[in-house]
Amino acid sequence: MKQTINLTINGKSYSHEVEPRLLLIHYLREVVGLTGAHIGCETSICGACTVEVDGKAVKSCTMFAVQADGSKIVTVEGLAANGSYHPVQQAFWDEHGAQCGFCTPGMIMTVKQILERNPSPTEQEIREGLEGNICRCTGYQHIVNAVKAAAAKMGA
Amino acid sequence: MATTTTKTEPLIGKRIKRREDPRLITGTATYVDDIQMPGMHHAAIVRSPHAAAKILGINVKPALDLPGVVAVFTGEDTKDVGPVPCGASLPGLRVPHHYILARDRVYFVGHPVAVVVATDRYIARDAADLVEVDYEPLPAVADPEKALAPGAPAVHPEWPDNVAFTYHQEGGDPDKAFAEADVVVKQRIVSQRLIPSAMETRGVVADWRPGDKALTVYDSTQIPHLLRTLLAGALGIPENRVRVVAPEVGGGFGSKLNVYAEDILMGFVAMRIGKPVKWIESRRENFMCTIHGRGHVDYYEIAAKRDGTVLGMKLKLIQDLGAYHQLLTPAIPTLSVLMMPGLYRFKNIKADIVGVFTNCVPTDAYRGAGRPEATHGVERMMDILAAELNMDPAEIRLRNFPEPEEFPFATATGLTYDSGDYAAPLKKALEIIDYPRLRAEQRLARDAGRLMGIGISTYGEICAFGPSPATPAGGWESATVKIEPSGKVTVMTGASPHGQGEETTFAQIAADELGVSIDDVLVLHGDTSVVQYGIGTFGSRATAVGGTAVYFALQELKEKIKRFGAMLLESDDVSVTNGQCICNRTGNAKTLAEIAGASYRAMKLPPNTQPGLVSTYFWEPPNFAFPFGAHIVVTEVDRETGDITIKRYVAVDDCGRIINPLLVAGQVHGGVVQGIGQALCEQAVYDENGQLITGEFTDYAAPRASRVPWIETDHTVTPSPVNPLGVKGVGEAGTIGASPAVVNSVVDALKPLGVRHIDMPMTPEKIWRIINKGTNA
Amino acid sequence: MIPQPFEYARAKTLKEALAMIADGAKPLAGGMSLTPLMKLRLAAPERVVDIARVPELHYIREESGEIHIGATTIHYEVESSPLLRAKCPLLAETASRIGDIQVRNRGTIGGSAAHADPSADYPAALLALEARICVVGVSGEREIPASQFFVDAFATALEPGEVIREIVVPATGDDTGWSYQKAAQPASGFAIVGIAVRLRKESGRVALARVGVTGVAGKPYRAERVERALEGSAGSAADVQHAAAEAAEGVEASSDLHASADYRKHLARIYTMRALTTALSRIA
Amino acid sequence: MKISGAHPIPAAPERAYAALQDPAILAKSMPGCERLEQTGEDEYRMVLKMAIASIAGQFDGRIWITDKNPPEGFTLNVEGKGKPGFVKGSGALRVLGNGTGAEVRYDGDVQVGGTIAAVGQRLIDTTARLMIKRFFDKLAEQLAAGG
Repeated sequence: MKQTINLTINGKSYSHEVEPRLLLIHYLREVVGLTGAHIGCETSICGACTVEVDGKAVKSCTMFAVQADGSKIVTVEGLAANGSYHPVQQAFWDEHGAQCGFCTPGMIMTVKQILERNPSPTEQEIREGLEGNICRCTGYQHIVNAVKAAAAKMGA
Repeated sequence: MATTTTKTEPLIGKRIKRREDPRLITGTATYVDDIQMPGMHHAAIVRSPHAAAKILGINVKPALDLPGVVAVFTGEDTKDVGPVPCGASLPGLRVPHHYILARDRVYFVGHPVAVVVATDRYIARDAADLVEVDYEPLPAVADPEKALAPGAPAVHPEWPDNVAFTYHQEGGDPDKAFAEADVVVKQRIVSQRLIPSAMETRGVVADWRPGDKALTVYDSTQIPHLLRTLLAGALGIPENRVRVVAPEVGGGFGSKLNVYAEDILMGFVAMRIGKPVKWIESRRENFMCTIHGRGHVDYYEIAAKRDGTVLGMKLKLIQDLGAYHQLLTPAIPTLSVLMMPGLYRFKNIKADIVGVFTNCVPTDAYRGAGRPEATHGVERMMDILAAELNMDPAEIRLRNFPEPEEFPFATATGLTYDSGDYAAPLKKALEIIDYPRLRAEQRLARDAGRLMGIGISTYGEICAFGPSPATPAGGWESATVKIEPSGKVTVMTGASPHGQGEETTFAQIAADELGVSIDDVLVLHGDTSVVQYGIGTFGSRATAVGGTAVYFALQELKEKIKRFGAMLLESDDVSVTNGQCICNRTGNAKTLAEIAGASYRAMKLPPNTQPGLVSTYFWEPPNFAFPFGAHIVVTEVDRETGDITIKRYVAVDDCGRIINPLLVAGQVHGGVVQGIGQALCEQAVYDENGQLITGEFTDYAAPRASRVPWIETDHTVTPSPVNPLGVKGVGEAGTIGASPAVVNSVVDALKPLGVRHIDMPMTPEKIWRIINKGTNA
Repeated sequence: MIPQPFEYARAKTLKEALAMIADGAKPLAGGMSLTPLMKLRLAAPERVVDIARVPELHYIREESGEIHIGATTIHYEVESSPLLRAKCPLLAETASRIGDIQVRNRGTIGGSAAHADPSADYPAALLALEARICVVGVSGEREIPASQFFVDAFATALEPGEVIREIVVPATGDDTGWSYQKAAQPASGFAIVGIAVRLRKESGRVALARVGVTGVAGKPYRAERVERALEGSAGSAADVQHAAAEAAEGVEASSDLHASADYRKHLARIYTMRALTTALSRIA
Repeated sequence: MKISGAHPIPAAPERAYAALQDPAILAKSMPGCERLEQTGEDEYRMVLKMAIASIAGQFDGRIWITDKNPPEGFTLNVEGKGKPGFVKGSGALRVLGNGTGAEVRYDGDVQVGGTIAAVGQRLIDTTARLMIKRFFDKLAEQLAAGG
């Protein structure tokens, strides 16, 4: 039986009737049309589906849309403001943090959370912070550089 | 009209930020699963839970009865479609008929048995559970050596010995070399099965237009044009009515250099239901049904003189092929044989490959494709020889490299190495890591009871695939460069990138050749109805072959620009520079936009010149290119737990001339980490009944950020003479160099315990057992 | 990976939640255990009650020398709680080692305990802390000591209709040393071995030693032999080594792709030694 | 996967041997057994609802007994399938006297396929042993109660 959910995504209000079993990632991608977050592993390991729900980075493939009813969601599409990229996005570009780009939106959302909680992380803290995100292309080094660059910029 | 411009700085060699990134960092790129179409249906595939079984019956009715389900197809429906193609040919190769859906028998876990088509992804998934398949399980064999043993279950009953092919290659006089050797060392070396696991799984959207009798297929592929040709053949549609689009592709590593049953199946389904259909591979399917890499059991012998000079090498290579041949499956181990001498003067070689069928998913090209296995073998053997002779591993390598003046260097396997100074990266790496100090530190560590190791690998690789006679489907690459009427530059490449950044590197090449701003260049790829026929991105070929095609297309285009420029400037001495055509005598110039405008308006044409500024070039490489390098790894082993920590990783690569150092570094990092993954933690494990027990990322350990070291990169530059850009290739180098460097380091750490070899992956438990028993458990 | 259909309701109050649970609904909080199983179709509850926003289940507070943690408190809140970091750092440290940032942002302490995964991190700490699990059903409340709560793999002392309300742990002082040490499975991050230690010294002797072990066997357990061996000793390196040797004695260890039973038992000893050593070094 | 172990049974070996082949007792002992019906000599059909915490799955299977050697032992063969996958196995059971009662030693080989094989790696061993333990505990309970 479908249920109505009301939520705010990237500052806009949405209301939809959804099946309880509809995963948040499918809701965002297929109902709302925000395809930035991706499905990478389906087992809550890879983090490609990471979005922010009420200020917390979560894996949207392991959450039902109905659980997000009433929440504020931010996806990678909602980060750029006033025509300029979020510092984390900009750093991923500057430091070549993306190759195939599939993990990138989830990475960016996780990095945003890492830096919100620890504005100047060490390399080790960055690497541990990325435990829930797999990148198969970059070997992580340029991602680590991007996090450092974003931290420097946001702290400045 | 004369215009003045400031000289543009050359872009080749610069750290240019990627052109493709704005869409990736904003989440607005379009991957296959992002495609929505009116009326689009969804497919789910019913797969075998058995590694070997007879299909006694299939009842599709319960699935068909589910509201929202529009069709269910089985092997009976698709028997005249296909087969899944094998593009490799070897003498006497046994090629099983590879139906796109199983008919009366399944051969591996995940084998597609039926496809359910529904209006909704969720309904399709529900319906897949409702298809009832009656199996009679049969004995299965998942290990290639067990498959060769007498009495093993036959994967294909028609070939009870499970041998798909044997292949023999010899160079020089190996028997004489071994007879004359002072020392012979032997070792069995396993390169385990790996799962490529691109972060984007495969996916297909197929759209059939009955009115046009035309099929459009959006496919996460590395080879859109080859896929189009083979899809057209498999589906019986004229090739010119098939369009393949590779949209944004989320990584491939070779796993998307293929034509899969599902590619053909979705075309079939779209034609049958007359509606677009989407299939997105689940991660489990990706692990079970997309090709795996490696799968070698190698028996090496090398012969040498007491001073460490190598004389000969023998290799018996057992390749686990899996149940079928995918596009290149049987060809991959032949690349291992070509690469087996590594960077050394092995003048006498003998290799025998046995390709073995097992009840597993097929193996095929995975980052390095045959060369990592070979390099791992030779680099391990060089260390084993060094240990046997009590020589330093760096010294034994330096002793056996050909000298720079010996290039082009002919190998005993029939290759001609293009250019090289193999000692240079090793010496540089030794210097960076301060080798003598490091060895001293190691002595102190050992005295203190610590297990510290230093591992070296000096790798070479065959890349820039390749001369067409040596590749199954042509080894050239194509490029079209157009200057639009407004002066903007469009490059269309037949190479189809999936993360490598060719939109940037090819734009750098074009911008430099024409002297225009990189912002005026757009690189297009991946759509067979937009781009001229091409081969694709794999085998570290995109820049060396595809980039060279762009370069030559630009040369032709520049000639044409000059003809128009000469006409407009009324001069017979003009050159193209800084986005202009300039009269070398007067300094008068016309901008590219002015020339392009004139060429398209065509009020007046130079003699024997067509209107417009377009040039297409298909470049056939005369040889492969052969990058090389040296990696040095420092590890420490926790004696109590067997945990391995990589303390330092130095990679000095020589990939010829570098177009974009930022992107080259990215390729090296990524490649190294996949090599570290193989060395330390990645393995596709089938149990003895052929069940894949590493079925998800919860058990298949892809390296995480916290497990990989900082990688210190540096380069030597030995331009390739094979192409005018002087580039060699770097996509696979890291992977090839890494695994032997890491294993050599850990073996070195355990050397005081008498350890001489460890097979991958070097899991903590394996190391702990070795420490406690001094043997390779 | 798509779950089977189910009915969903969000409980606003504990009472509402209990009524639904009594009626057969499966409680769902963060969903880090249940949702993956549902996606694999290894679990298919017909009805799910979302208890994540029940206010009576969400708090961390100190009461008479003990800290009460509401069942739906997420791992991140435990990890970062100033109260827990000051007065029950073992639990905060354990929470910080669970999964990854995103998992810790959703997963709850009650959910983890109720799921009783034999490789979960929390049970080790709950055992070492001698925590009490307060469970509630329509017929009332009861308290279960952690040592009796984890019955077997994925099996707890929860009766049908019951749900965890809160977990109570002791507030510890400067005289207490603690440590959670873990060998993580390289793919999933679950504990191959996880050792939680809580120690107190009095006049130079180990007065109290509590050691919780997860990952090693089919259920988490207290390594009582280690505790007995250490208590009363000076806590010297030799004492620690001697005691840690008992960490997996008499235990039937699990075996899987990532670690054989032998290796698990060996790691239990090594990690117990390391956890004890760290805990002793942390006693002020 | 190899499974072996031993469990005490509070009954004489002959009694234990008989109980291990008594459908009524087996049905009560098998964790989650919904139905057990005899389909032939030493052959049974069983419907088993496995429920371990949140994990639930129904298996439909066949059990048959071979190599009977009363009262010392027999071979138990099992084959079952359900949505989570399939299970196939056979094991030798030996009933030994241990003074006051009997001890059953088992030594078998189990094949698992489907989802449980692909993702259940870390759980199979633990779960199998848990199920066996529950089985023998229930069996012992019934024999102790004179069942």
